[in-house]
Amino acid sequence: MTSEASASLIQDGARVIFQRKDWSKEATVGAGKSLVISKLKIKTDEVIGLPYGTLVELNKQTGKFDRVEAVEEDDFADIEFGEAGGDNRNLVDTGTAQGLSTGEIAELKISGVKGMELINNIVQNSSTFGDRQEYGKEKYVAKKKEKHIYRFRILRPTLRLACDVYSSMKVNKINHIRVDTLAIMLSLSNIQAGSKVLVVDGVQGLLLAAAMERTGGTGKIVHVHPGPQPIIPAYDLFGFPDSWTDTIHHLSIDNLEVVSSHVEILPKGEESMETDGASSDGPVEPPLKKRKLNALQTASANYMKENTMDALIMASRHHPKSILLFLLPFLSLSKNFVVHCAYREPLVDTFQALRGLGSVLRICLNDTALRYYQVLPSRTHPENSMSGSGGFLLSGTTVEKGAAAVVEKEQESVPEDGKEEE
Amino acid sequence: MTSEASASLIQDGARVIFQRKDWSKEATVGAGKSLVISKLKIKTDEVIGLPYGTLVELNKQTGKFDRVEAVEEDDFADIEFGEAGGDNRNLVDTGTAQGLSTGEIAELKISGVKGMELINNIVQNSSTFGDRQEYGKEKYVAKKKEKHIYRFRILRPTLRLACDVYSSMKVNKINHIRVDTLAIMLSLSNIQAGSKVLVVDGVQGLLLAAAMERTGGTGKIVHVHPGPQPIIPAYDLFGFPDSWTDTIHHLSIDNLEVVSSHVEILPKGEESMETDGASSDGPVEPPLKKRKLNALQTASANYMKENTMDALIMASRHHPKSILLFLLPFLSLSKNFVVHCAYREPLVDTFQALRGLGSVLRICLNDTALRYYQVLPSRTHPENSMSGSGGFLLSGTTVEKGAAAVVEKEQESVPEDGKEEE
Amino acid sequence: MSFLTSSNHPTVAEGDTVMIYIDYSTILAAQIDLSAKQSVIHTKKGPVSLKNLIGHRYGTKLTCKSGYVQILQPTPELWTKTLPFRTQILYLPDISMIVMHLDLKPGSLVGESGTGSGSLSHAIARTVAPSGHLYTFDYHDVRVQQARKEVVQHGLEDIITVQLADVYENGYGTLENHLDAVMLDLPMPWLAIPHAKKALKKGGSRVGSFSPCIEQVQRTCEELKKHGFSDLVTLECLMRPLEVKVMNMNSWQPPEVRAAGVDGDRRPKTPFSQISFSTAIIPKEVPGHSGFLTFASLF
Amino acid sequence: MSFLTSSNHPTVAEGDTVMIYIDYSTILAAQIDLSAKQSVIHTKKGPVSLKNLIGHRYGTKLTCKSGYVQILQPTPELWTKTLPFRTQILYLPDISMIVMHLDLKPGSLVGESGTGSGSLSHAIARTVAPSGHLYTFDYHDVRVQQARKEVVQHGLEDIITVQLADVYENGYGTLENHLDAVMLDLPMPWLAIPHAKKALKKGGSRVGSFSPCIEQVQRTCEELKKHGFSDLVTLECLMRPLEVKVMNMNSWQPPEVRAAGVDGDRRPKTPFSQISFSTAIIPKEVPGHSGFLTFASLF
Repeated sequence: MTSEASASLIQDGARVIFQRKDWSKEATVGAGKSLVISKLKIKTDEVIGLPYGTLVELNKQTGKFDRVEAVEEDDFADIEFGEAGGDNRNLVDTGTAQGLSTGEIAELKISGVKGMELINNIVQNSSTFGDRQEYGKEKYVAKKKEKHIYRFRILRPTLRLACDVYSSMKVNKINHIRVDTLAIMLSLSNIQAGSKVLVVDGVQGLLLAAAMERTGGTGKIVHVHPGPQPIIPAYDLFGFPDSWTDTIHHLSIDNLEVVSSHVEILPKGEESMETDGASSDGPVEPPLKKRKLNALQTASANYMKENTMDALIMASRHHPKSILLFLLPFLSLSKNFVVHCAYREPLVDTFQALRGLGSVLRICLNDTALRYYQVLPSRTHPENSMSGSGGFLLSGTTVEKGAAAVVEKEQESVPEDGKEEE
Repeated sequence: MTSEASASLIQDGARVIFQRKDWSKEATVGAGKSLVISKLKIKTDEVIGLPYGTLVELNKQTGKFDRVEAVEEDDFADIEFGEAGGDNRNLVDTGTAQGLSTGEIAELKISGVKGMELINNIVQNSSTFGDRQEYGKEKYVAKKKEKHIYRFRILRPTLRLACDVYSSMKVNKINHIRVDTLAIMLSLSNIQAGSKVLVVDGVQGLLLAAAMERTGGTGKIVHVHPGPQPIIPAYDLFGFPDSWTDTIHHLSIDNLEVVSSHVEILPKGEESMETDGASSDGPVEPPLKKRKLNALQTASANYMKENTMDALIMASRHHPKSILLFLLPFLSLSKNFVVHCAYREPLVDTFQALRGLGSVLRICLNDTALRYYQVLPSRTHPENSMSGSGGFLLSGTTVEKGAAAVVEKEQESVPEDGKEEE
Repeated sequence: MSFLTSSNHPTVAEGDTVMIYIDYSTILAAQIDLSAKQSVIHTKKGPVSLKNLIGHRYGTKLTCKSGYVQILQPTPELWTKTLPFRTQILYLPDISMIVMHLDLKPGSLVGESGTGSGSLSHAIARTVAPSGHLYTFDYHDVRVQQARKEVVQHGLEDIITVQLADVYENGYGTLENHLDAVMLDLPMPWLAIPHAKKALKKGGSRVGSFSPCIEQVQRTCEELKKHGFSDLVTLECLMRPLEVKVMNMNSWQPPEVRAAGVDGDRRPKTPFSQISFSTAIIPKEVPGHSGFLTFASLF
Repeated sequence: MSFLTSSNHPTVAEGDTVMIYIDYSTILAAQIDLSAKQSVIHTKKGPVSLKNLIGHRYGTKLTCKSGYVQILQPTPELWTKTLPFRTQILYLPDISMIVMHLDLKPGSLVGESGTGSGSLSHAIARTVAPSGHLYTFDYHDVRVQQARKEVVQHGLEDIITVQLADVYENGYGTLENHLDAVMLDLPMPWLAIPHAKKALKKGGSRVGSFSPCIEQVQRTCEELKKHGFSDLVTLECLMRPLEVKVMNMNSWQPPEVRAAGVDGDRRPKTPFSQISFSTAIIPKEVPGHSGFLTFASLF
């Protein structure tokens, strides 16, 4: 976050987040760019020059944003909640308690009444609101708010906000990764400025964005993508500088095998010749193959062949076992990997495969739980619904396989070696 | 709970629960009976004639119980907790903060100092206690209490207390059934006075006890037990009247197949002859077999052959699928079954098998979570550790298989039938 | 038929409450009443004439215009899913824990306030019948009238007494040293605690309270201690439904596996094979909180 | 070696902090210091001479008297497992959420109070390095001295400044409109909020607070609102380890299966077969609560 004044104003071309409680949306700011909110297409260029953090409310009459002043979520000046334990003894929910008809509400909306005002109007006209128990009142207001308020705060993208964008509507696209699972992945993988990170990302580029945010363009990222082309809208929503983006090597999973030492890469254009080596009687040695690749894929593959990586993070719809086993040798020693999966069974499989390797330590399978609270005077309680699962995490640390390189002197004096094959 | 005065006093021969916070133990009261608490064997006859609910404390010097007055858990008169947010700024945990040595504490104990007194003593002598943050203080006191206090309340057995008895020390013996999973099983199975209940109990008789508690000796229970003999200490700890116990038919799972219509039961003593029917080309019809059984097992098997049941509850170490599929036809229509398993995979298997049957409705697999709270002035929070799992529950309702028995008149007039084979 | 009857393959009779299972998410309750004008229930599977069901076994199928529905015996759990909401109601996990933690069984004498929509009342009645009794109190006249009507329709009139009363002010009427357990589901449970104490037997009776907010729990616990209740415990119980599904995942095949590919000497066209597994999926959104349950004993 | 170095197959050098992995439940941290008298660590696998490790790659095995140990590079997560406790410390799930919710990244300027055992400080330093900075404050002199020593040992002296100060009274020293984020892990966080506000940049900076008790959270939220912080969120994050196991269960065989038994015409002696499956078991007891995390923005 720079402290320059100009940087705190929204620039033409900026990627921003329109944040509402429990619901956020990304957008590009600029001429010709727009944002769709409940079927209304709103031009985004009018927010250029506003400071980040500005609150706006969609005026459904004009189809434009109005600037509004900050109002605390629970400041419904005209709504008497009273203390927890309000009396509902006179309430009968007949389904007809709402004083304003749907038509009347629509009229209010069309006449340009602002969200909060509208809610207060509805509440004032509800014949039962005063009788409702606190709990019922909250739910009532929340329902009304959800329906009628289109108030947003315009923010710079962060990982936290990117998770918000995906968490409600598009969570299946990111395999149910949740803000807490992503946070833990970034801790366990020890990604930091300067890290060389191997990212297998089948989750819209969210992991790629996370690796980039935490390396700040100072590291190297090899991005293995599940399709022929990288599809990374979650990465794009950050609007990272081009110089940072240049630190990424993209490699399609379809070409992943070329990084194996048994495959020779041919620049595209030369003739591809598959040679199937005759299998001998001894331990099966995979045959040397040749694969043609375009220049970018060749560069990515060669980078992997020539470097060892500092961290591996992975989340995709592919079964993780074979990919992880194949990629582990590309990590340096004493480095960490973290694999996310929406289901536990594939990670149980993978766990069992790792246990036998001898080259992985601290193999852990974890589940996480995330619970939000409403904290309001006399009305504090956990939120009434919660995310069922943020997926499961399998993590571990690479170590040298095979015999010990160092022996305590007291025992035997063995020449220092430490140079077994990786 | 009867309201006669004598019934509120502990009788010779009574089954009681010695309840401590988070830790309870069952015992039989009477001459020659004893209870083992931290390697001390304490005679139980001295509590005869005390009212239920009496608080006693084990005097480790005399090896006997002393009656004590009720003291609220958090009434440590001499311990200054202060409000949450006490200051720990001067605290350094050096590991040597405890003022009394282990030897001194042992001395205090031997000199007969009572638990609370002892803790206050330790606390007064701890050089860091006053500096500890609220959180640390609580943990400190809890640790001390756990170690030094042997205070119990003597109670009548209830299902809730039976769960307490098993929950801490012997939870693996009851397959990790938790008070909430047992509670939900009893709701979903709709067991009530007069119910005929089929109980498959590989959990020390806990389900059997639950079925008995909720039928109150007015129903019938068929108890399928996993070994040759019923092992039901959790049932025994209730001390149900003999007349109630007579409503149980025990049947070993080893003999379960005899309730099949393809098996003929021979009273023991007659010669057993296994006849293997020649298998025909048509749909495989299992051969009629003969099995000899003792009188009790014969009675149990015949009861099942002659009756349909109102509810089925099951928890054992056996894979539930084959047993459940075999037993379902013994339930009446529109009745409920609930199966508990410590693992989810066997219930997933069973779920899939049920889905294809056509004779089971509302098949549900559920997981439960149970969380306890510390509620104290300014120190309210969820408990710092919780049970990981109470197991999984698979439930459903039996319905008629096959074509509809009733057709809406408006459609066609079909003779009322409703008598398909069960 | 009554909620309490237990007989082999019972059949639908005049006066019964029947549960009509439409589909996984829809179950309807209906009263078989030949004198009623409205004897047809309209469902998404088509109309169901209630008269038509009489004499048929519970658990039977009924063919309708579009598919079929199934007729189930009423249980407190099904009633909870179908009852006409008059207030926020209690659901299965909390109800089950209440019945368990109040040590209820046949013969128990229980007080409940408020009656609300009667969701808990039915579960209590099932457990304490036939020799026990539930005295349930509500301040609200319409709710009391409705609950009384349902108690009769469901054959529970010997088990449940519904009373119109303000327990904050007037407590549990004439009940004194009489109840084995009292359950409070009130906005201000602390106001009812002295009254509950009076109505409860001494020597091990139980009290329970359900509150959505932690501040209510704090005041309730304080008041319980003040009035000499002991062994306080506060808990939350949640149930999560799991969806059983068969999943398919692509499994990338490393070069050595593909080199030894199945189709002769040719490398398979796709580097993927399929792995299939059964799993139990936790839904995207699950219940996160209903309320806190507090229980205590009175000796 | 520094906690921050990233190089291929680095080797152990004089001055490094190394992590010695003994077994699943035991990891030790050790400082490679040739000048120190005490250069042998005693483990249950036998003694480990630290000098002996120099020049060997991290990730290597060391054969000891009884078995072997493994030498790992230090990370904030390993440090959290091995650090000398001076206070109740923060663990992985909460630390991860704090770093995420404070929007930390390379370059962030962060305030922390109190320093405590420095568990969180290391994770913050890793994330904000090399261009960011952590100003961490503690009231307690001994803790400050110890933290300063560790900061130097761990090569973090350019990233972390440890200051002795009472933030309740004196706030964040001379820092004004300077910080991108402030984290409060204090018994009375509400007292530090006005000071945090002063130290934070306006226009979207973040504040976080960790408290075990809900009453602390309530006061903190009130105070945050009073001082104009917005977008408050309070949450709990828990992590449960799962044990991967292969289970065997007896499967009872119904009569028709046994009649068609495999061993000729004879019925098998036992009515059971074995079913084996892999599963992930939740341990009997799991973390139930560490604390509540509250976050808010300052615009």
